[in-house]
Amino acid sequence: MQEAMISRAKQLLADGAVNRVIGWKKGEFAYDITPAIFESAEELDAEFVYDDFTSANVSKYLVKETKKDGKILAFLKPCDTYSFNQLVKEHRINRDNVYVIGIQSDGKLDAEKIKSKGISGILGVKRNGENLEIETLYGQETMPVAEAMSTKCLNCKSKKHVAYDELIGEDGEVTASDRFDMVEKLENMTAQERYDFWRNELSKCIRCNACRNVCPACTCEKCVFDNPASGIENKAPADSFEENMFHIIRAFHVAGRCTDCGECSRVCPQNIPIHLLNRKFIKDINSFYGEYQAGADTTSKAPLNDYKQDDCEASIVHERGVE
Amino acid sequence: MLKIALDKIDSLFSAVAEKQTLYIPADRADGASEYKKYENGMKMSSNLNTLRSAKDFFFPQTENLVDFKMEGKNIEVIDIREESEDFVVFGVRACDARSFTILDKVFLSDPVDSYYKNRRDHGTIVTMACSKPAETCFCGVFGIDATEPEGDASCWNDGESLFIKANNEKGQAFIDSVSSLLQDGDTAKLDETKAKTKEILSKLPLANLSTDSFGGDKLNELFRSEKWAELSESCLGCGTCTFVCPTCQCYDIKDFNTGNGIKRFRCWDSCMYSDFTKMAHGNPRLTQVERFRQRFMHKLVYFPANNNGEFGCVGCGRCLSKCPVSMNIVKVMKALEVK
Amino acid sequence: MQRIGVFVCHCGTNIAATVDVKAVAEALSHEAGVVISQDYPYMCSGSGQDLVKASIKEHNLTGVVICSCSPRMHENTFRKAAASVGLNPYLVEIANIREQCSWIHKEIADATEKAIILGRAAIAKVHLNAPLIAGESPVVKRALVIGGGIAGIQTALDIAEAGFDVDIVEKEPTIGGKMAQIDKTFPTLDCAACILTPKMVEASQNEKIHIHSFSEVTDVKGFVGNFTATIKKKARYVDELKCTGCGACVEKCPMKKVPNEFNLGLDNRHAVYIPFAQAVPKVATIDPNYCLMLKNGKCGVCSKVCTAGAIDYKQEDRFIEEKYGAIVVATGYNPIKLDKYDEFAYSQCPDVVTSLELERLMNAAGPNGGTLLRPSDKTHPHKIVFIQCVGSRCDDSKGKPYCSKICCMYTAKHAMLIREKYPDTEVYVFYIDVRTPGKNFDEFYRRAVEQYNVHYIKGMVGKVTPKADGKIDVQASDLLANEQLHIDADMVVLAAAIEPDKTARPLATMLTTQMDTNDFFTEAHPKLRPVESATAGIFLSGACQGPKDIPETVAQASAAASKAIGLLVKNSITCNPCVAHSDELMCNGCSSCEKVCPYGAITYQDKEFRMPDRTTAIRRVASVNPAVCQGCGACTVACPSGAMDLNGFSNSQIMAEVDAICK
Amino acid sequence: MQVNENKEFEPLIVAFCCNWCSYAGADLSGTNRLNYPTNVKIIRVPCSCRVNPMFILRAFQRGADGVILCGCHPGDCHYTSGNYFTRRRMTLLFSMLDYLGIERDRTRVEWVSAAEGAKFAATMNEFTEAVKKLGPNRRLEDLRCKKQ
Repeated sequence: MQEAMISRAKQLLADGAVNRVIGWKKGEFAYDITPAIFESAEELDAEFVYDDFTSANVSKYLVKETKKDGKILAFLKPCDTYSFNQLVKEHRINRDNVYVIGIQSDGKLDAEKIKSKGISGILGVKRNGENLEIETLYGQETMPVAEAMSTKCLNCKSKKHVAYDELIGEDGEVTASDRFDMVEKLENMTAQERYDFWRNELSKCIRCNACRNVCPACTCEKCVFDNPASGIENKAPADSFEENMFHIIRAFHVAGRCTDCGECSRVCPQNIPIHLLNRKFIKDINSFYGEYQAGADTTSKAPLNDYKQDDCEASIVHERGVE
Repeated sequence: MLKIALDKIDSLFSAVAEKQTLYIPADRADGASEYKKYENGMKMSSNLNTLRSAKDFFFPQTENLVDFKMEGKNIEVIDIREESEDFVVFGVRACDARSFTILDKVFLSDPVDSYYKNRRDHGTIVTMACSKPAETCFCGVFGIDATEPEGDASCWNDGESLFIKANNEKGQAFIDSVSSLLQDGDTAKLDETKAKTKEILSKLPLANLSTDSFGGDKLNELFRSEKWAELSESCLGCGTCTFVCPTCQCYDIKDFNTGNGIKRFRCWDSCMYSDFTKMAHGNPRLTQVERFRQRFMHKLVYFPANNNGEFGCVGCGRCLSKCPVSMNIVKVMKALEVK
Repeated sequence: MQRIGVFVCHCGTNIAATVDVKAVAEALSHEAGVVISQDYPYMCSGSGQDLVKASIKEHNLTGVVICSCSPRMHENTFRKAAASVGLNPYLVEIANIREQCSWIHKEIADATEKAIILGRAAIAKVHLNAPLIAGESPVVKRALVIGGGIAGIQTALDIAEAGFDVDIVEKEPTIGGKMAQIDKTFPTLDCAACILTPKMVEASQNEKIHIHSFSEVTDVKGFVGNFTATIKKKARYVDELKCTGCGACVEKCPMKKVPNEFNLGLDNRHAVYIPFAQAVPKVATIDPNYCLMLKNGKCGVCSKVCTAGAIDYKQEDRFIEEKYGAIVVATGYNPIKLDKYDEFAYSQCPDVVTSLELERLMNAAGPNGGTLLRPSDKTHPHKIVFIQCVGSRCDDSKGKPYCSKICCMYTAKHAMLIREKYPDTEVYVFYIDVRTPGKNFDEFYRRAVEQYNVHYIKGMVGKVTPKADGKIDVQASDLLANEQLHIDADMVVLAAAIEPDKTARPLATMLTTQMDTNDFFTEAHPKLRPVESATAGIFLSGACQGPKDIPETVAQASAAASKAIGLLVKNSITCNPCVAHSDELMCNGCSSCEKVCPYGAITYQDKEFRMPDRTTAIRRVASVNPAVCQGCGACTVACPSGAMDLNGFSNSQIMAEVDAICK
Repeated sequence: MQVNENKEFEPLIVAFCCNWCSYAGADLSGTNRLNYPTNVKIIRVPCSCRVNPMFILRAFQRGADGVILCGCHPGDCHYTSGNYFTRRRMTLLFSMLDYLGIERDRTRVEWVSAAEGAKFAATMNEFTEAVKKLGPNRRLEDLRCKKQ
């Protein structure tokens, strides 16, 4: 993959079809990959990387990049193409200024998960079939790939590219995923249990805004939480209410727009399963208003900007299941 | 040196906890560890370091400074400061221990920050030497010896016993309070452990990172470096690095209108945020490039410039593993290094 | 610094009986910003208002809070009062301490406490009120009527009558619409042409009315009072101004085999044609699909015989642009296509016809000069079966869910006319049920049954099968007698459901008006504003809004006209200042607000902005047209960045109220 | 929210009412002297679709124990479609609050026409009772806003 991507990128640069490339850059270790922009064949050869740890979704960078002159080549994984579409739909990305190459992804790894298994001093990580061969300061370690798989990939919703100018590797299908299982599990708890679960999670929040700033749906020119005029601006979770407030409003603002790319949970330094909030909205939207996948296209009306005269009443919430 | 068998360590903890609040690193469900208030039976985490640093005990993310009460058209000012109780933070690593030298320079130099001082006065820091450093560790780069941690008192673990030594009165007081549980022990095995650790420390991937290209005297060339634009390209402008950092000390002061009064509080701020140090005229650092540069210039140039060479980083490696896009001080140093 | 005045009304004893008004005034006088707080028996009375006015002047107040009855009652009263002494009327807030306090609570203590809280909320809000100035926008004194059927004609005549210029845009070569094709009208049985054609002529002769026939509206921009429409005048290859309508060209045209759409293809016309004798404008049109000259440059007979020299093979589509203050939609209806109804053999058998085709077959100007003959063999039919609700009231996807409303009556009419003219002809009508609401309708239907012995059979027809002998086997069930029937019919007439014209949907998009799921235009309010669309300045006339018969259509046409006139007489319209506005610096240009705006008040433009990094960039930002926005606020919640806010009910104002109440 | 030893818990209810139907309905229940508790405080909005989830959370933050949203009946919206959007927004918001374990009976949407003064009063009585049963709002309050 990586070789094919580099050579194609070089070609497009050479042809003048694009003048920049957005992809990923090697780090100090096996896993600390950084999204980066490349402007020459030399840079590409030296630093471009596409491997098990290139999980960062680069589509959000295109909001800024496509406002610049010239054309940029973007490598997008299947899940990234949904974010991309959504941003095009919302006029945040200038489609004319980007050339998209859809790239196959077999799921990415999460170094945090390896470390959480007590494996420390990681120097190198290699896939070996179902297992990972991990070279550390303290000798060789192995663990099942599945256990190191990034949460967002564990219940991948689609291996299909919904937007691209060309493909490298295979295009997949929308996968029948079990991504709503955890949401259901929570729904089936009692209100008290749900409350305790979320208090425990959200009380960890340090309001670093990583979830918001990485989110491809959160591209507001100015976020209400940064805007003193909004009346709800705050810089830190000074009270449990503010922990709730931030996450409820954030999830609500991306409801019907969130493509479930899973970046929010991936980047959370406190490992809060933020995606379970967004997924709740997605699940509700599907069951109340019919299946809807944000980013699947660039034309459909977002569920919250749409209605049917016979939509269910809000009381449906009060009537259902566990109290 | 005084020691206590590892299997007796619970008795040590409960003895301390009887007299004052004790915090130890404990494991969390998600595999990370964080400081928790000690309760009987609680196990100390075997992780190298806690997710959030020990800074939080002395410089919490948010704290109330003063209250204002409003009756109709009158405003009354209420000082809500109160003497905090004694507490012990146990198991602080060498890097975090050093962070207090840095924080003290900021908060205890004139004008003294009474809120911070209050907690420093009542808090005892008991450190724990490292035996299993991670690839992200680079404390050595800043002259920190992970096997000889600072703090009020220091501890070592040789696999069988916990050795403990006081570094000042506060530390001595701590040891005295539990002396009945300690006995003298021979450090032969401990010295082996230290030696082993030292060897690993020398082999760490970041062991040879150099600070030669940084410091107060390099201000102009570093500030003007062309590399900042590219380095900051991927930065999301979130505050993760800042908030997990043991040495970041910037804060914002805000008023919260409760409806029946005002609470003036301070909370951590991040130089990565678009509204950092925003003033009436606007924001002095308009782009992420400038904000990104500010963070690293502060740690590598401005701070040493004002604190006779002391860098504003302790190499704990938290930002290396937590940055959403893995852009961090090490990459910055390597990029700006003049070979 | 705010200087707010609070005025607590006793409303006689209405408030004072359960609310301690003095205590309220006293309590509120301590609120920040309040410089005067007093009570008075009747604040809305002349002297009460004078008190308010005097205080505004004396303390030069920046805001006024009236604790009294519902704002729905006297908000305007006090706004006017404030305005009269130079305080912006929108700096007045009402705390409703009567309907929502004194009248519903008994305990004086509780009621008083609540009144104080409501007062506080109003004060908190008024602190943030901004002076608002209602904008004005001019009204172009010209109307556009889209569709030249009876609805459009009637609307145009009424508007012209009031002295305003009206343009009728009709896509066919002539105005007249469906009514022109109809033979007789129920329940009076007078001839449609006799009552329609004079109106057509009247329209053509009225110098205020400008008819664009064979034309279409291709684009509409602007807003109430100020629309700009682009009209496409399709090339008819005949100069309208020169053509006298003599018909010489039509006679001489060698191309005679063109299906005649006016007679629904039951006979043929020439390649150059005038739809019917009384067409308006009476101008020939050349059909480029058949004209030999236009197709392969050979012929040119018509131009040779045209003494007026009106023929112009080089003519091209022309686009004209015109400004209008009001637009009336009168796009009418069409019978649905019956190709999905094979069980009725419509496509297989020429003697199975639709009711509209029957109208032509029976019409004196129709293909058979008025004698009813079977299309297949031109013989006289002796048994005719009418089938009702073909595609109406269907729950399947094939048809329409609604009742087409006119079929029951015109079928009764057809049955009656046939029995009248051909007493030897048996007529059967299969119906689900007969619906005859309307003046003299039921009498009319009963006449058909009782005097004309039309066989009405409750039941649906299962199958229609053409037989070798030319007869048509109609297999049906009689629900009342509960038996299966077979009728050997000579003709079968299908009462096809009617649907809105296909041009309606794209037009609705152009006009940013709403449509229901059946593509009928949605009225602004189903009961109270039946001839206005939700979009200001757009009115609805005739069947485009729902199935209607002629009298209803004409009534609605005149109603729409009077609404349009009501708008056109104004020189300018005052806009409601409590409208949304977007903060361009925060707008993402994501289009969410536009999607939820029922009025199409929001548009986007690419504007150049100075970016934080000192560069300039083009950003897509929303702007609200205050003349169109009605101030519902849907956009303010759809906007994630909070760039969209609402005058008079801003985020900060509402939150201030919340805070004050929860204090 | 006031709790008083000798007095039973009195919840604070914030009611957002659309100007055209529900606010008029509230006026009507006043005109007809139909009682409902003083706990209910009404905020007037042009249309139910003006109500931002922020407002609802804000009310809870500041000490409301229940928040109810009233608008025109579906199909009767003065602005034709406003309450349809309200319905979707609030359904999702309430579902989320429920998901977070916040008592679902603290929030409600009710369609009240200008003619339904009786319904308005009845709804408010019923809702106030329901919230009373739940007791003070603890799960979504801001301790800083507590009255000392």
